[in-house]
Amino acid sequence: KSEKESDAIKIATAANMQFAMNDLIETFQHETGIKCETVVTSSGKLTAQIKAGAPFDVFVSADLKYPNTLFKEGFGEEKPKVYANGTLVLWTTSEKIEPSLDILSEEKIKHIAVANPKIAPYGRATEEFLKKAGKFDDLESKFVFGESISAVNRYIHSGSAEIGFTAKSVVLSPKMKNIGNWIEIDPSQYSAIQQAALLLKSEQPKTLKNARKFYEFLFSAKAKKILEEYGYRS
Amino acid sequence: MIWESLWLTLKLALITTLLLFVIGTPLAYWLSATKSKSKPVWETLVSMPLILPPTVLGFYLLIAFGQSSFIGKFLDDFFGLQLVFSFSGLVLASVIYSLPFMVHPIQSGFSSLPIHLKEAAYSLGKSKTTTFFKIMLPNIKPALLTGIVLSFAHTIGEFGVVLMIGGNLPGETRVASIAIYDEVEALNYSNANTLSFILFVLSFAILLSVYLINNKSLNRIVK
Amino acid sequence: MIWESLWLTLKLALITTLLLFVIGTPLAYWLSATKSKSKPVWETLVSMPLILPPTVLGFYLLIAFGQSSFIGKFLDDFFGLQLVFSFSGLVLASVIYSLPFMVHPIQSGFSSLPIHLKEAAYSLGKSKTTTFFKIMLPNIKPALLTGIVLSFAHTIGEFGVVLMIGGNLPGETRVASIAIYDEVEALNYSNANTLSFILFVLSFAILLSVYLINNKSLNRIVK
Amino acid sequence: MIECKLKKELSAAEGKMILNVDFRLNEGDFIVLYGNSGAGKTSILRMLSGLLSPEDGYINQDSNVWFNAEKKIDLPIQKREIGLVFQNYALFPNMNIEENIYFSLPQKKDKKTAEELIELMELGNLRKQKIQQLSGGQQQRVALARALARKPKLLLLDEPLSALDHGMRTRLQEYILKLHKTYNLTTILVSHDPAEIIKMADKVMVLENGKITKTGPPISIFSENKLSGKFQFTGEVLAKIDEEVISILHILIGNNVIKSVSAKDEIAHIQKGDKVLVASKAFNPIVTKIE
Amino acid sequence: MIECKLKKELSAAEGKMILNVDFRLNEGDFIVLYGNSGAGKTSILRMLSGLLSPEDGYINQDSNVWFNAEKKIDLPIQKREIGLVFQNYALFPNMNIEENIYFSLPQKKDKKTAEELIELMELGNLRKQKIQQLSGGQQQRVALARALARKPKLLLLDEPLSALDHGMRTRLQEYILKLHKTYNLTTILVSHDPAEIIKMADKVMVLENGKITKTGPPISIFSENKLSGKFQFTGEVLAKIDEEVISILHILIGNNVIKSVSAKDEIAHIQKGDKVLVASKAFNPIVTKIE
Ligand SMILES: Nc1ncnc2c1ncn2[C@@H]1O[C@H](COP(=O)(O)OP(=O)(O)OP(=O)(O)O)[C@@H](O)[C@H]1O
Ligand SMILES: Nc1ncnc2c1ncn2[C@@H]1O[C@H](COP(=O)(O)OP(=O)(O)OP(=O)(O)O)[C@@H](O)[C@H]1O
Ligand code: MOO
Ligand SMILES: [Mg+2]
Ligand SMILES: [Mg+2]
Repeated sequence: KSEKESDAIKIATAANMQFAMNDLIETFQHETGIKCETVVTSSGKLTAQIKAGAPFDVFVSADLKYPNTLFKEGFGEEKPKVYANGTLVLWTTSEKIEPSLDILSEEKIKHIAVANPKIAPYGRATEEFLKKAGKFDDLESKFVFGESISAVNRYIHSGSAEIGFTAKSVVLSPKMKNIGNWIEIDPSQYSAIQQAALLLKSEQPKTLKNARKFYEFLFSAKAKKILEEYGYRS
Repeated sequence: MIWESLWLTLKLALITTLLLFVIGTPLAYWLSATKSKSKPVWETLVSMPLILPPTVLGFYLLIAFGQSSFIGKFLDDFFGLQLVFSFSGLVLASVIYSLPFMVHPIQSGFSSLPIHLKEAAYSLGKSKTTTFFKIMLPNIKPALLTGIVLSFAHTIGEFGVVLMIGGNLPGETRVASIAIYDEVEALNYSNANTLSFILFVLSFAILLSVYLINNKSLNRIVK
Repeated sequence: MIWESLWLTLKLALITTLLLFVIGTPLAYWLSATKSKSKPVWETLVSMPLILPPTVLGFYLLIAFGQSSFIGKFLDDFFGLQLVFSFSGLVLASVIYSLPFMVHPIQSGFSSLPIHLKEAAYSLGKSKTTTFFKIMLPNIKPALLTGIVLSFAHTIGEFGVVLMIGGNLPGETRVASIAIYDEVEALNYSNANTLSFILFVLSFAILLSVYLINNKSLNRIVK
Repeated sequence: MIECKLKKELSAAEGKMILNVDFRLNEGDFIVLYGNSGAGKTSILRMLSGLLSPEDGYINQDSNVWFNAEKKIDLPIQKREIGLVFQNYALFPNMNIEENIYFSLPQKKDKKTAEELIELMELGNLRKQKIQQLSGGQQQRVALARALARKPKLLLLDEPLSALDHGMRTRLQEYILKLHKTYNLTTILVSHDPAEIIKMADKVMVLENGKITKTGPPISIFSENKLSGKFQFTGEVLAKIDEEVISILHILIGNNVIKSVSAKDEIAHIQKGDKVLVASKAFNPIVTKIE
Repeated sequence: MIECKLKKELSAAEGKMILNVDFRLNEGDFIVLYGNSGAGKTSILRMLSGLLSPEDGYINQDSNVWFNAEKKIDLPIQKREIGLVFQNYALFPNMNIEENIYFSLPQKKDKKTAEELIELMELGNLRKQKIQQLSGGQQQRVALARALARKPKLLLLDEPLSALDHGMRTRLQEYILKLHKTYNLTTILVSHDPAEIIKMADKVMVLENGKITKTGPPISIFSENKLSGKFQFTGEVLAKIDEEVISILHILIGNNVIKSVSAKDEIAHIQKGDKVLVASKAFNPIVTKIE
């Protein structure tokens, strides 16, 4: 292993955060000169891997539950903290579809991509929202489930599903900014998607020091601003 | 729910294996017999699904057969066939994905059959078809079994492709491997364990009976 | 970065295939020759990695060899061996995972060898080992090739297990299939396309040359 | 009638060998191909049956073209209506004896022929036995029965009786001859056994190094100087027993051993193992029918 | 010295057959196993070599136990120092001729033996040829060379010359005999050819249905009533040519054809194809050495 690699801190990143994370890291590196690497996948898998001793230094989750579990089992330096609240959007890449709650019931919508409520916080929020709106039972047969927010994006982006619920950070990301149409779901209609981060234990003091710097940076004003640009609310 | 996903897995594996057997055996035979210069190219093509990571394969299938693609639209408009988020899509994907597992062993079985068997059947005036079914196939039973077991098992263990194009629909595309994955992700390890255990025991039982039967029939032949 | 992951994939596939060849061939031979009653059980066990969905397998490997497990701790403390999130772990997992792909075809190759070849070699006073290397192996070349190609290709396409126990570490466990998956997840389709394309072309070239060489050498034998 | 001209390069003990033959078979002919090991006998049968393509030449059966190098015609073996006994038997290991023979029947209802053959080859009790468990001679009989079961027009027999004991061999020779005559077959037999050849063939073609060097009725081929007016045999001395003035020679002629008494001096130069000519000027044999 | 008692149930043409034999071989013996197809000859060789386990009995070689059913001893074939020519040759298809023979050498430096055998079997120019491209007789010669190359103590030959022409056969018979004597081998030969047996064997064991029914020197086995004082042959009528008062019979005896002239009436009952006894009361042959 080269010096450089072992120096870098490894940030386990929930899929919905990957776009914002690029900007966060860039700013952080610019400020401190500390190298960062990300490992992106669903929060659930990251949790399982951390439990098995994965060499990650900071865990940026999509919810509060996973970091809490890990902390209880002694993987964290301190109690996890919420760094942002996620925002749910309804997104389509088809020019012919104007996203709205009503259009979901129409016949031209055959599939609605939803994150799996069992494992993804955005899925839970979607379910809650649709139930409140009294549409859940009607639409249930149209759901297709993605195991993470990425899978949902894939379904929507490829047009396999005409429309779907995803994170606002996705539609605001540089790559997706001008693709398709989206509307934001009223945050009052679902309980907050509290996204928390956990500073993980490490045997090397230097790494831990750097990781803590990043962890603290995540709650800084600068970070907040970036997060807001990606549609996260504080 | 557990049983639903298991049943789905089994159904998928059975249908896929059956289709593959029908497609793969003649293909394997052709590959073993052809003297065409292009043979290595065909052999390589048959092997490609192996090399492509399942998610990659799944991703391109998603793009190729999605509603926004030409093929996807065409199939839907003219045949009412939807290949993403549907069981038939999984079957198609699994057939592509497991093709080499059926073709390879059977081809190697055909290749190692002594040529004089074929010659003898021809000399008795038997057509190529008769010779194929009555002489060639029965004499490569171990290879056929290998092909069937590999394809069947591989389809049961199929995951990446299904993850990509399945959409995790209960009763339609939520096969056992996906259901287990869900439980693991949700940190419901005990559910995952139960399901894995059932899948394991079931598969073990199926395979064991295949091997037991096979062993007996081989014993009868070779003594 | 692209080249790093490709090189890693290739390295993994080569090492795994080599190990599997060394382990799988004697195992296959034993399975083909044994008259033990327990043979079907062993055959089933060898097939199990096939049936277990890769993520399930990966998950249990993760649990078994993770830092919090007894085995994982033991290996780390006494041998400094870390099997999760390390290249050696990927090798181990791939060996387990691809075992049936090596064993099955080779076993079926051995089974269809006429018994008198072995008898003739024994009658010339040759030991079992000599007979194995000089007579048995050279006469099942198509089956060996199938085993090698299937294992190699399957390791290249390996995804589920690596995803679970690899941890996606650049230069260590981020093989091509994972790298492509990453790009797809990040919606960087053009990167994913490039990488897939390179992987495709590379694999195609490797397989094609294997088949070309093999075709030539077989031609020399059978004419 | 079959007319053919076949040319193909083979590798032989003396390096490259050009197989180059040219012959004609009339319907009902019983021809024997005779020649050294490696002379090309099997290769000729393979070409006639369509298993091996000549490099040059043609095979015409009456007005049908089976093979023609120039016109690039090569009729598949199935259409040539032949019966072929392979030198290595080539039985189907997935079938038992009975199934091997039944498989060969052109029509399923032809079971009578099959049954007759099984009886004749003395395979009745073994009919359900797997091929792998048969003795060499049993395999050879199954191969023969299989080839005969479809009553081919052209019968090609590659040493079909070499692994059989004398009694079985004689019985099958007779059966083959009977079939040959009853169905007016055209038969080509490869055999190394002059007695068999003389008994069965109308015509012998002697093959040497890929060329036909002699053709003719078997008696003239094998008897040349033996068929002279006087009676003479070639034989081999098995033992020589010296007594006081005389010596007794045990001489093997065919399967018969004769004793010959001579003056000791006269045959002092003859030893055990020598090849000898046994002749008699005045020989008037008594011929009696056996049985 | 090898002593053995072998028992095993086999399936045979008459249903189940118990192979049950009991014999002894002395060092230097040349024994022939003779018997009908399916009598159990190959099975005996397979048991002696260790390829087939008897159900009961024993095989003792001098003080070594090769097999003992009671004591559950079964010495592996490799340790029995045998040479075996299989009825189906069993050559290694992955090797050419030369490699097949070299493979059999106990020591690599023994190339001289191998070269001598290749020369003798007239395989010199074919040495690099693949097994699949050999004629039947060539394969048989390679199998024989391979078995001889390791100079075994016990040589088991299962119809090793059946596919060979007369000349080659005679040459190899002599070579086998020479080897047998030079190295003081113990040899068991399976053969269907009485002439071959009489020429080669010290002792014949006649096998019928799995039992040894006769044992003795070949001459006494094959000549019984033939070795009487008077001269007589069995033969077969190949042709009968009727002239005005006389008929001329062409009679095949061994490979020789004789003509016999008789009064027409006297032999009116003899037809073509009949087996006949040819005898002469006063026969005083002239024996001349050939060459
Ligand atoms: N593995 C076996 N199990 C049962 N029966 C067998 C087995 N192998 C051979 N036989 C039977 O045993 C009998 C003797 O066979 P064997 O091969 O010893 O005959 P053989 O004397 O060598 O005949 P041939 O001259 O035709 O080669 C045959 O009837 C054969 O069908
Ligand atoms: N496919 C082939 N390619 C090249 N040479 C071959 C091929 N098959 C056979 N030969 C050679 O051709 C020659 C004739 O073979 P063939 O089998 O016709 O001989 P045969 O007369 O039947 O001999 P036998 O009596 O020993 O069976 C042999 O020297 C053999 O090595
Ligand atoms: O953990 Mo996620 O960001 O819902 O895939
Ligand atoms: Mg031949
Ligand atoms: Mg035999």
